[in-house]
Amino acid sequence: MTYLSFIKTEFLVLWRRKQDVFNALLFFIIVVVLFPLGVNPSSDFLAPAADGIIWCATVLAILMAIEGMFKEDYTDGSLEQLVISGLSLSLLMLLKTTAQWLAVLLPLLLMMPLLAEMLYLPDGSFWVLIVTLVIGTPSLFLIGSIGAALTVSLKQGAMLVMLLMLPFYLPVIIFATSAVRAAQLGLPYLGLLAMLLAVFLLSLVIAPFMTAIAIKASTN
Amino acid sequence: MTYLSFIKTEFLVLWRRKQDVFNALLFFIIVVVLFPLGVNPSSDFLAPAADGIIWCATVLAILMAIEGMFKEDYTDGSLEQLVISGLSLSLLMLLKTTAQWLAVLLPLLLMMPLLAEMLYLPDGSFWVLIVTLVIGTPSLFLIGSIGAALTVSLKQGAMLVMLLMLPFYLPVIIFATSAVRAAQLGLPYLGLLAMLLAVFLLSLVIAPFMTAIAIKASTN
Amino acid sequence: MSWTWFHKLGSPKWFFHWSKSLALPLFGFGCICLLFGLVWGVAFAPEDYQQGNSFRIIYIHVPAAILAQSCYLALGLSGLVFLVWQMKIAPIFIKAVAPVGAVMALMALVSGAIWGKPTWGTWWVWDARLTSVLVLFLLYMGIIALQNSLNDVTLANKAVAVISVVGLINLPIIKYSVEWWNTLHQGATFTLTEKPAMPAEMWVPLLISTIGLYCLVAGLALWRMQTEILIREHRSNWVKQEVMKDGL
Amino acid sequence: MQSSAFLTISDLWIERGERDLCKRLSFDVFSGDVLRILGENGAGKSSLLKVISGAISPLEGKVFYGGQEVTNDRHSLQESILYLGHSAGVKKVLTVEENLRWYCPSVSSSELHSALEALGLLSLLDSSVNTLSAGQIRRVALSRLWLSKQKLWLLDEPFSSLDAEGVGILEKRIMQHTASGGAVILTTHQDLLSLHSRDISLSL
Amino acid sequence: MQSSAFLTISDLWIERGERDLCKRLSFDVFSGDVLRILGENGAGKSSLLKVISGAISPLEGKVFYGGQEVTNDRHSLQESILYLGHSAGVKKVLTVEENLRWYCPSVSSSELHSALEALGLLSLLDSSVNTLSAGQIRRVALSRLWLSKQKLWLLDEPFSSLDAEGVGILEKRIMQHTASGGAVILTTHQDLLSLHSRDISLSL
Amino acid sequence: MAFDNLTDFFEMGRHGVYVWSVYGFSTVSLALITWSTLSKRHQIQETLRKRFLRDKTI
Ligand code: HEM
Ligand SMILES: Nc1ncnc2c1ncn2[C@@H]1O[C@H](COP(=O)(O)OP(=O)(O)OP(=O)(O)O)[C@@H](O)[C@H]1O
Ligand SMILES: Nc1ncnc2c1ncn2[C@@H]1O[C@H](COP(=O)(O)OP(=O)(O)OP(=O)(O)O)[C@@H](O)[C@H]1O
Ligand SMILES: [Mg+2]
Ligand SMILES: [Mg+2]
Repeated sequence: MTYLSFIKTEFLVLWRRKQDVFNALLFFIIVVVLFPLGVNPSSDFLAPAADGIIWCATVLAILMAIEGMFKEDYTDGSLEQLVISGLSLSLLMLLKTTAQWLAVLLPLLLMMPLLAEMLYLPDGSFWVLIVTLVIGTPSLFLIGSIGAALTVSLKQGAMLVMLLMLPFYLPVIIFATSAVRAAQLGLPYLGLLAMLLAVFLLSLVIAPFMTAIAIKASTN
Repeated sequence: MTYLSFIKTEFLVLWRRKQDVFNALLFFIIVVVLFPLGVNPSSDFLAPAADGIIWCATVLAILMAIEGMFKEDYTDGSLEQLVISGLSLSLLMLLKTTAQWLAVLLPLLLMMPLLAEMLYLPDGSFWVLIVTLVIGTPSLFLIGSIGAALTVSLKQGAMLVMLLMLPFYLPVIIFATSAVRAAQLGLPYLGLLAMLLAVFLLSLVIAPFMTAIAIKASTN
Repeated sequence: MSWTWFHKLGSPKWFFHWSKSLALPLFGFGCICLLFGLVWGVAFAPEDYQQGNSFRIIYIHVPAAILAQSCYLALGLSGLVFLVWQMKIAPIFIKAVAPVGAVMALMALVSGAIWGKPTWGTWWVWDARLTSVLVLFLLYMGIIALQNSLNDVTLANKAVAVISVVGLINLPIIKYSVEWWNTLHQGATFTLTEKPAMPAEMWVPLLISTIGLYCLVAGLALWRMQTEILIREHRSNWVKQEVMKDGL
Repeated sequence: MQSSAFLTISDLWIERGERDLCKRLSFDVFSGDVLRILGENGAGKSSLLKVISGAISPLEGKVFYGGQEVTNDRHSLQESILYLGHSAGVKKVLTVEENLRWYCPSVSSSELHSALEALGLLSLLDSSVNTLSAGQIRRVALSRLWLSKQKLWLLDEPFSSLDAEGVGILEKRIMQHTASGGAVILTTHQDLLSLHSRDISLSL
Repeated sequence: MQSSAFLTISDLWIERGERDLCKRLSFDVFSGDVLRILGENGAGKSSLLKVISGAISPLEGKVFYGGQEVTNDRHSLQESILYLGHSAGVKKVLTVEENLRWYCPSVSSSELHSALEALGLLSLLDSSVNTLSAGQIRRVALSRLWLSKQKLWLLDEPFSSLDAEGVGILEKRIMQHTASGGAVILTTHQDLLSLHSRDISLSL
Repeated sequence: MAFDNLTDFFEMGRHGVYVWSVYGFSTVSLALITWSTLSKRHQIQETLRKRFLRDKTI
């Protein structure tokens, strides 16, 4: 196994399981559709809430997508093979997370114009929303991968993991929606974007190592 | 295997996997907490939206809980054993769904007063909300079990199932939230509750058979 | 009453021969009716006093919406027939008709959305009827995808039948959503009990184009079923004779 | 007792994913029989067992049980069948005892103990199946053979990951079962040591 | 060649879930060795292989490889190890070829074909692993033995669910490997037919 | 005819874009589904015929 063959296979598996990715996206759409229907379909309600709804739906979809990230590798024994492959486990994990991120985020971004239209998102803030998604979601994936790795090892402790992950997700959500709202009000929002970037870099440095440790602990 | 031992074991597995149930509940709480944070924490915004948010969160939590309902049984071969057990598969499925429902709904109801308070749900409508939950969610579980049974065979088709299930969830959500809102406005809401009950009875009659057929078709 | 026709209908071979010479006439008649109705509607029917000429979209919108629902009804019923009587023709019907129904639903959605812009001022509103047609479209897509992703024929037959049957419940929702939920969308034009409120010059072409679309879809469905029967029965002798004889 | 067939397979034709596995396969199973299905990897042994148990349906052919055709309605057959497939049907989150109580709720605890004792699992009674070794999990699945009353056993590679002692125990149990009028259909790639069997070969 | 041990295990003590599996286990592996680990179900054979491969860590004891201690840093060891566990590490959604390309990205397609030919899998090259029989899946996992260059093989019950022909093929391959200076540690409950092995017994 | 001249007919009092795009879209979708139906049918018959002919010659 090499890093290259690993990442190739990751994409291949994602391609074969493209329904799983669609699954996450569909989940996203379901959340977005549920809220107007369940709460209030009028544009007075939806327009100011649109960015929040989109971000919440994104977080939920990512939680869904990430939760089972290592499950199958665990049951079919390939996780074990990764651990003893002699390659750097942290790097493998980083590659895997990146692949997942690309697979989920790109189609999500493609759907954004349509959903923004359906939720009556105010015109000016569309691009800011896209930017927050692009720099905000990698952190969610990186942090989430730690949780997913722990889930695999704890076997029954998925709850704990989500509980542990949520506090780390909150700042991302708050910075992101504040940035969009600042843009809507014409206030400066670059500072908030910088914060998002900082969270991203921090998790980029820490998360792969933590994930590798959790994975190693889980394969015995 | 008898019906009794089956249901006992179901509860036992649920008990062992209690974290999975907590997981669904936690997911519920996450959704409920995310919205005030991501969208708008003021009571002006939350009070009229509270019932809708709670119902949407419930639907999502149930989708989460139900999706993997048969997965493990399928991989460890016990689903096969159920099919050839000579017992009525529809009845077994009904029992299983009931067990799942109890496990998820009871704790959810317990948390309701707290959440209603957090979301500033108007006082008068609390009990109506509870009633809609009690007669609305069984339908969600029953219908969902059909989808879950179909997913099992597809392996990669979880998306499809959600796609297929959503249409059936929408009326339940709409009747339920309309009932709560009617109660808030002092309008008659018994008709809407009767509709919910009708949906429940209909799915009670149809769903177990459909689930059994789907399971049988998928275990070859 | 004799039930032999019912059992015969269940046999793909019988069905193939029975329907062979039916498809083209149906399709042709449908095309002519539809064309007639549409030309009448778009060029000769009087202008609506409220909506002006955008009202002419109705001659596509309503037939498509009706067909989208009828196709689904047929799907659900044949799913039921398959689950109860194991009739072999039923899953063939479902497989053949689902894509046609999806096209109809898409036509209804697109024409409705385009119509919405001049009359309601927006492409999309969260209206129950609109949403439920969207959902109907998704349901069709789901059935098609389910069909395609299962390579095991027996499993695919059952799974698709189950979903079609369960999906029947969506139809009353579309039908009554207009009454249940406050909505921008219009109620029914054609009912069995009352005369339409529109003037006859408006609704007669509508009726004609609806009938036309029905026949057109029926023709398409027969063709598609015949193809599917050929694929499924390709091992049997009669298919061999059929294919060699026609030399198509 | 040995006289008339209680399970008859006639003209079976199994197809999996476009491939014909067996065409026109017919055989009888008598009480007291140990029927061994032989064949290379992928010959269709597991598929055949699944067809008999009713988990998958054949393309053509009939199955008779006790003189009646059960091809479409397997109820009466399934009540007297015990099927153990490649995956053992053991739930990983439960303990050994809980797993057995699931399948055999009515056995007394002394019966349970003696079955587990026979298989050397007694000390693991309360261990979660998660923490068992491959052979121990197989033994847990097999202990149903000691606890149930079904007449016809369908065993798909029951000896895999068992140690020599385990194989001996299982063969003895199979012998007991056939001696008391039961029948066993099994697949295996190993040679049977103490058992005498009738063989059916599937070929690719 | 047969002279100095290239893997040395000294004083190993493995504990799993409160139970001591082996205490003070020491042995050497020489090139050309076939080392068979014997023991009842649950004796700790699989655990031992996992410890050597580095998937789990021992409570005490040391592992030397090529004269260096690698107990804590397994990198150099892992590069020359090929480990096949109970679960085969084969991805079900991929086809046979894709699975092999994952582990051995650099093999030429003629090598790949000859390996698959040896195992009788050539016609299944493009089948998804989902649709294979138990023995065929095992063969897919084993084909890595034909394609990789690692010196030390750790095989956990490699013969399970293989038919007689498959067992023969695998034994021949193991012989080739040891003849060319490799070493094999394996666990099995079956007797080896054509292979000569050195045995180590674990007891409960 | 409800229109005085062809320009009116195509413009439909500012609603021409909407009406004609709906008619265009529908025509295209109906044509596509018809085409795919017929071509699939033709293709299946051809492949089957070829296969039977080949079987006969062998
Ligand atoms: C995406 C948007 C729309 C969708 C999905 C939609 C869907 C439907 C459906 C399902 C029907 C029922 C057909 C039947 O069963 O009789 C219908 C009928 C009708 N729609 Fe729409 N519609 C949409 C937009 C519009 C708009 C914008 C208008 C015009 C203001 C409109 C006017 C009508 C009329 C007049 C009928 C005939 C009522 C009847 O005869 O039943 N629709 N539409
Ligand atoms: N994850 C685990 N947690 C706790 N104990 C375990 C775990 N896995 C195995 N054990 C225990 O360790 C012991 C040895 O298991 P191991 O899998 O090494 O046995 P084995 O010799 O390979 O047996 P078999 O021949 O059945 O494969 C068993 O008694 C088992 O109960
Ligand atoms: N789900 C499936 N879909 C399609 N084909 C399948 C499926 N399962 C098995 N097959 C094919 O059917 C054939 C027989 O499989 P089966 O599992 O019955 O073999 P077997 O005789 O039990 O082999 P083994 O000795 O390896 O267990 C194989 O060639 C396999 O490729
Ligand atoms: Mg098999
Ligand atoms: Mg082992």
